[in-house]
Amino acid sequence: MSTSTRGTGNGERGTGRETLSVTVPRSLFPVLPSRHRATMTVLTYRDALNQALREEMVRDPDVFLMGEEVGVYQGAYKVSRGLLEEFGPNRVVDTPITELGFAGVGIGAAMVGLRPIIEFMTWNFALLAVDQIVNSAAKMRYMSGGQVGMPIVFRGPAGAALQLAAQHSQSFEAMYAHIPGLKVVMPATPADAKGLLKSAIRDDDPVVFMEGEMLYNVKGEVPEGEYLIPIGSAEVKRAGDQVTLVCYSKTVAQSLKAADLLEAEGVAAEVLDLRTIRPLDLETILASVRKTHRAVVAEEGWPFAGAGAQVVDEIQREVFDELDAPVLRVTGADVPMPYNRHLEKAAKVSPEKIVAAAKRVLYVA
Amino acid sequence: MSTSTRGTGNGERGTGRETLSVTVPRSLFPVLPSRHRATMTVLTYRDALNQALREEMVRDPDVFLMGEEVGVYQGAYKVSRGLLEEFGPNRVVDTPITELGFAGVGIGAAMVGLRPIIEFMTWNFALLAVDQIVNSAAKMRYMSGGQVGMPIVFRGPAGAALQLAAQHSQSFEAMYAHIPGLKVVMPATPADAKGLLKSAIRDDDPVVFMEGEMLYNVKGEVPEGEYLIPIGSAEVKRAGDQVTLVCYSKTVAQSLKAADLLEAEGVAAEVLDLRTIRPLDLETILASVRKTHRAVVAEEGWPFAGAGAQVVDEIQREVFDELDAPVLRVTGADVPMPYNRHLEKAAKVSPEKIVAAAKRVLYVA
Amino acid sequence: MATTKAARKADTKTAEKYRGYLRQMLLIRRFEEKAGEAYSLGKIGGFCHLYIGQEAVAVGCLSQLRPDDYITATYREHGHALTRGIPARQVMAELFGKVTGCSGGRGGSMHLFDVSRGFLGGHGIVGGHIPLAAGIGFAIKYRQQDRVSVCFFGEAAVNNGAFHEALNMAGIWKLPCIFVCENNRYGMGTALDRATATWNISERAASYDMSREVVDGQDLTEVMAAMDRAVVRARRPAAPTLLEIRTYRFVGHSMSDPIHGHYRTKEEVEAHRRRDPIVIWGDRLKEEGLIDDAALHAMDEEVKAEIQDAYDFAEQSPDPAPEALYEHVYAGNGERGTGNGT
Amino acid sequence: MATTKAARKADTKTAEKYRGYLRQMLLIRRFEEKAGEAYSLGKIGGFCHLYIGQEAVAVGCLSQLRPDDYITATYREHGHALTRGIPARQVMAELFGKVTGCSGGRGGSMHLFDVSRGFLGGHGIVGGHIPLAAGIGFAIKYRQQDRVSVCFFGEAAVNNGAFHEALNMAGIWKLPCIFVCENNRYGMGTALDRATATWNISERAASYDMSREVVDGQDLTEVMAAMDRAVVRARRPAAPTLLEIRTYRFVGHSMSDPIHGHYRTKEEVEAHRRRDPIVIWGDRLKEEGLIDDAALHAMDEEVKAEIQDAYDFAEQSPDPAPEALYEHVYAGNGERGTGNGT
Ligand SMILES: Cc1ncc(C[n+]2csc(CCOP(=O)(O)OP(=O)(O)O)c2C)c(N)n1
Ligand SMILES: Cc1ncc(C[n+]2csc(CCOP(=O)(O)OP(=O)(O)O)c2C)c(N)n1
Ligand SMILES: [Mg+2]
Ligand SMILES: [Mg+2]
Repeated sequence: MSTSTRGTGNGERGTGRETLSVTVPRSLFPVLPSRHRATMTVLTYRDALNQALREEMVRDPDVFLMGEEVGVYQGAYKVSRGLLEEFGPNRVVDTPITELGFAGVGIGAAMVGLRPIIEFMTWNFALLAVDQIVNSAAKMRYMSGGQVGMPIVFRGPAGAALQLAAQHSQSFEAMYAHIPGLKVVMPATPADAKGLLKSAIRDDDPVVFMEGEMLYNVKGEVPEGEYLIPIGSAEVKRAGDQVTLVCYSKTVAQSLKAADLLEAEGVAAEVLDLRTIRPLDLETILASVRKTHRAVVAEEGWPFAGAGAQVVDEIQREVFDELDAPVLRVTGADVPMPYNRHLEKAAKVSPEKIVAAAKRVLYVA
Repeated sequence: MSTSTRGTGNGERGTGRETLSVTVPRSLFPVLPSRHRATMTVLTYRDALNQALREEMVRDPDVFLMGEEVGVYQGAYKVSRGLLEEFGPNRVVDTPITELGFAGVGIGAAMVGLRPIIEFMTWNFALLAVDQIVNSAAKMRYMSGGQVGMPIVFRGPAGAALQLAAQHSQSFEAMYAHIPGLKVVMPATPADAKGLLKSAIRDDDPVVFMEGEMLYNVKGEVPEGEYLIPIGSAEVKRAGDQVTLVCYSKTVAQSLKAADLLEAEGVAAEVLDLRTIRPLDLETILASVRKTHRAVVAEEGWPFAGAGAQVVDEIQREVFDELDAPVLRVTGADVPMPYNRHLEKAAKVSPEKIVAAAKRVLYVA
Repeated sequence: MATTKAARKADTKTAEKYRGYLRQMLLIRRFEEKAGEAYSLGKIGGFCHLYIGQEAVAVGCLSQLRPDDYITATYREHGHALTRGIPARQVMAELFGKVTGCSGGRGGSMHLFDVSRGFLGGHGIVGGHIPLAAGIGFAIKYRQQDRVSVCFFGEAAVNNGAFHEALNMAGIWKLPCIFVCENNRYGMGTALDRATATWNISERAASYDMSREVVDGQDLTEVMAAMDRAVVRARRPAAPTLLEIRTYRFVGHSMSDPIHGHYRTKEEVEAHRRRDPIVIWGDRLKEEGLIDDAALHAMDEEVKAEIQDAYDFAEQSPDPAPEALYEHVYAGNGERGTGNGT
Repeated sequence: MATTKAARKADTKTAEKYRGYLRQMLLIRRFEEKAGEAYSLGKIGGFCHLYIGQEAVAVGCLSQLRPDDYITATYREHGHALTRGIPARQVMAELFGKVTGCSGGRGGSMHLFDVSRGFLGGHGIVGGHIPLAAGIGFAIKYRQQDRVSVCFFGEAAVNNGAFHEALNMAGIWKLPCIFVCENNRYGMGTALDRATATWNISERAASYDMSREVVDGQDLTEVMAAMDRAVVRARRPAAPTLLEIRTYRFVGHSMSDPIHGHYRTKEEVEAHRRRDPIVIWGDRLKEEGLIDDAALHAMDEEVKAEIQDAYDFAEQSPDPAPEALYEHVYAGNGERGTGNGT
């Protein structure tokens, strides 16, 4: 199949680390999914994930899915729909509400070579499992002197949906991306969701895979069959040369909208979707900023030491002399999420806020 | 007592938030502890903390200390030495090894107005309690519409000591500072340890108080009796006008050493101790950088989205045109901590690494 | 004779009380029905977990408490909040996210708070509030009070480490806590026996040196009696109790979950609906001549009117001002109450 | 007669085995003594938790396993590692942080690993490895193998949520796990009864529908017998067991903790030292004529020589190369083994 040569590299066993150093030629990354020559189907983000899970479970009998309500209930967000019926209860395992415990069970299974996919109903609840993810999964290979691999994926929806209030609306990618030993992936489109989840499952390192709760119903073209996107590769989702809008997950659509709005005002914005937070695709980021000389980073989470702060740090360090303005950030408000719908809206990133930041770095506002 | 008027403000009940906006006159912050006019005693950092605990427990019967080995054992690092004998087992409470549980017990007690001090034997183990700290403590006031306050301190040693390997050598301040609703304090000297712990205990918000495991034996002059340092105030520990070394906790001594080395090469470095990570004392940081036009941020933790990334973000945004070079960071190596002593040393921040970074921003290397 | 008169007066008082419990259960039922309706109309957002079928648990347990006791609960806490006396207006307004809500519109359905009534949330992390309840119990003991800390949670929470750690500490320290496990047989779509190694949850109390009881949660009388015993144990000198109260939720887990389907059959739900706690208690009152159909009908009408009023109030109440976004993140920044009650 | 000869041969084999256990216990004892010495000399850094007094637990339990079974343990795992067959040289070198150590010098005392022997750490977070052991049991079941996952932990870990969550899952799913609680009565300075609501830890197994036993951990015979029963239960069809093995640590919690002081008296320690597992087993062998003083002495000398050799080896081994710092953070970056055994 024509896409089968695309974006392997990192997805194959034993080559995980290479994404940190290997330079992937830009030409391997189509700017728009529609340029793929594989057969395309329009799928929701949810179904693209479901397809990735199914394909990988067919491909490798060591892959199994475990978490709350993934089986009988068909997934709290229906991402695992049909999998219990297809693969049976040994490979689609419903758990008690014990995030710490079943994260640890997955890690233990990975220690002896299975390839678990641990679903957190949402990443908010994974706070209970942070010890296992950070102290066990991220450390195992290193502290065993390279003897014990950790081919595990932790996945589930991240960020705010609608009016779920303070405990259910959080974005924790910065927390996990802070940790050496982990990779952090956050796809924004159905095609990326499929291609990246497949790579994550084949990766030999622990991957924190954060889905957008509000993205599950988003539709897009998805290549059928084997389709792998290397972990650690950003993608320019829209080309432009006056300002770079760095974004990921939910802020990608918002940035694309912002680019439309900016275009209407005569500004050509480049929309750069990080797709992977750790390892960062610095080369792609810097190439864009070298062209535009201005950047805005948009992320859903809180400002203090968010993933965007790292992006800013890297940009100002690496291309200081190329910058015509400080890099600005658009983030979620620095408050616990309020329930009230108007307050919630005010707390969230919006295309308008991105436009405003872009104008500031362009000194047109 | 002459120091009793110094640095109140935030320490008093009900005024916590003010540190986020109130501007504290610089003159309130003596550059060197020896300039205090209060009676001084030379104490270790450990004993300064012990004194703060004792004084606050005498002052307010609602204050109690809870954690593993704080009582009978006199504290794993002896910070609570003598307190069980003085205050009895109701106020110095040994717990089972249940970080999630006793953090929650403290939060529950704070919900009804007690002022718990929860000791984590080290912050590595607090990963088990992240859910309670983030989902309960940091959210309670907000999600109850301001009804339920959260006057609690979580404290314990942070960062690496010597050869404790991957699971016992971690710095998590970035993780907590990311969370609105929390304050994060990291004193570097005995005097700061006392003055900040007292303020933290009197604060009406949850304070993450991180001590340096390697600092406990450090000695310094400490004002006797009432001595409060407002949360949210940085301090220039050494004045200089050619480069600002932003640091906190263990990197303060390293930065002072680096400043000595730089001085020998004719460079006047300003050493700026953040003391509080959240809220950041931005004004003091910017004032320094406006003077020096160059900055290096040194932190013990990992680079990706560390607290230093936020400092860089703020500096480049607020004083972009004042900067003569990109802001550089010196951090712990981006690896789990190895056990071997040489590897460990290579992984850690050192004065030499800070000097090297300073020279780069000065374009002298 | 004076004695007879006093006895009759006591009876009247008891009758009044008993009818009051019926009214409380009805209030919950009608409130929840209305909330479901409002949710479908988009007036309530987020998650909304109804309490229909479990009313006797909240009403029976809270009937045994004093005003100065403390309560913590899950996201399925509308019933507990109403029973504790938070006006339906304030609860409904909170569900609508309005500034007049009991949490000022910030918390919503899952985070109802009223410090003045010792109602300390409304928590969304399964098991997460159990240590908080132990901590409240710790504070009671610390202050040498004779209050009680009551914690409501679902049966799925007993598998969580937070439950284990909290009950162990309550057991060692003999805290004045009552842990009320509302065993409605399902945690979302997971049946008890698929998630819990032991079928008899109350037996886990043995691990914590704690008294325990299994209670029929559809029968208000049973709930009140068991809770009475637990409260006696919890007031000084304190000892904790684990109550496993067996009940059933007549509706879906939350508004997005159908009543039956993947994880339970229509037949099962209908069989359980036949043991409606309101009907059981209403019939008892009728049998004992404490109420008749007309009075019952009148009570229902009154309750419905109260709920309609709450609905109107919620709808007409204003949203929080935009500046409210940054209030209450930290202290000294727009408190509305006195902060923590003591 | 052929039968007698076979019987005698079997006896000789058994005798050999029994003497082997004695040697293993002695090896641990001498290793730990040497490690303590090396620590005082600054050759070993970090934390170092000795196993002196508990030797019969590791030796008795591991004697019942097959080479393809899996083991996880705490930071107090030198004894388990040695008994499982990791050469003393490699264990000592790891304590010295040398590249020849069983974890390449990266793990140190708390993180001993040897995938080739199914020895999967050496974990530093109290309770943290119990879910891992359940996961290894899960993998065994997933692959329909008849292996066993054995997990060693201290009695203080049973209060932790990780223990509860893991045992509950092992109970529901009937995993081939043996949870060995080494109850040495103290978690650092905290006596069992100050941290655990129930004195009898094994009873907690009831919460998880799990078999349980209380075992005298100073008596190797008892440990072997109980472990044998547990292994039988764990091999197919699988059922988990919680073994509470009562023992005592004759030394401080770690090198910085005095043998007695704040939390236990000299008298208490001395009383327990009188039940030295090595002496008890040695005496039994002597009684049964399987060893005499001279042979015992010779064995001890041989063991000491082995330990001295390990020490010398460790000392002479090189440190990891500086580049090693960045190796093994991720896969494909300097693996030394095959990765996970299957
Ligand atoms: C730690 C955590 N994991 C998952 C969830 C999602 N969740 C919300 S309610 C629920 C089921 C809880 O069941 P139970 O405790 O029996 O209470 P019930 O809903 O039946 O009242 C789940 C899984 C959560 N809120 N918290
Ligand atoms: C979660 C966690 N909290 C605290 C510690 C510090 N700590 C290390 S060992 C220990 C005592 C453990 O006692 P026990 O489980 O009985 O094992 P033992 O040391 O007696 O073998 C403590 C508190 C830790 N390692 N992990
Ligand atoms: Mg339930
Ligand atoms: Mg112990």
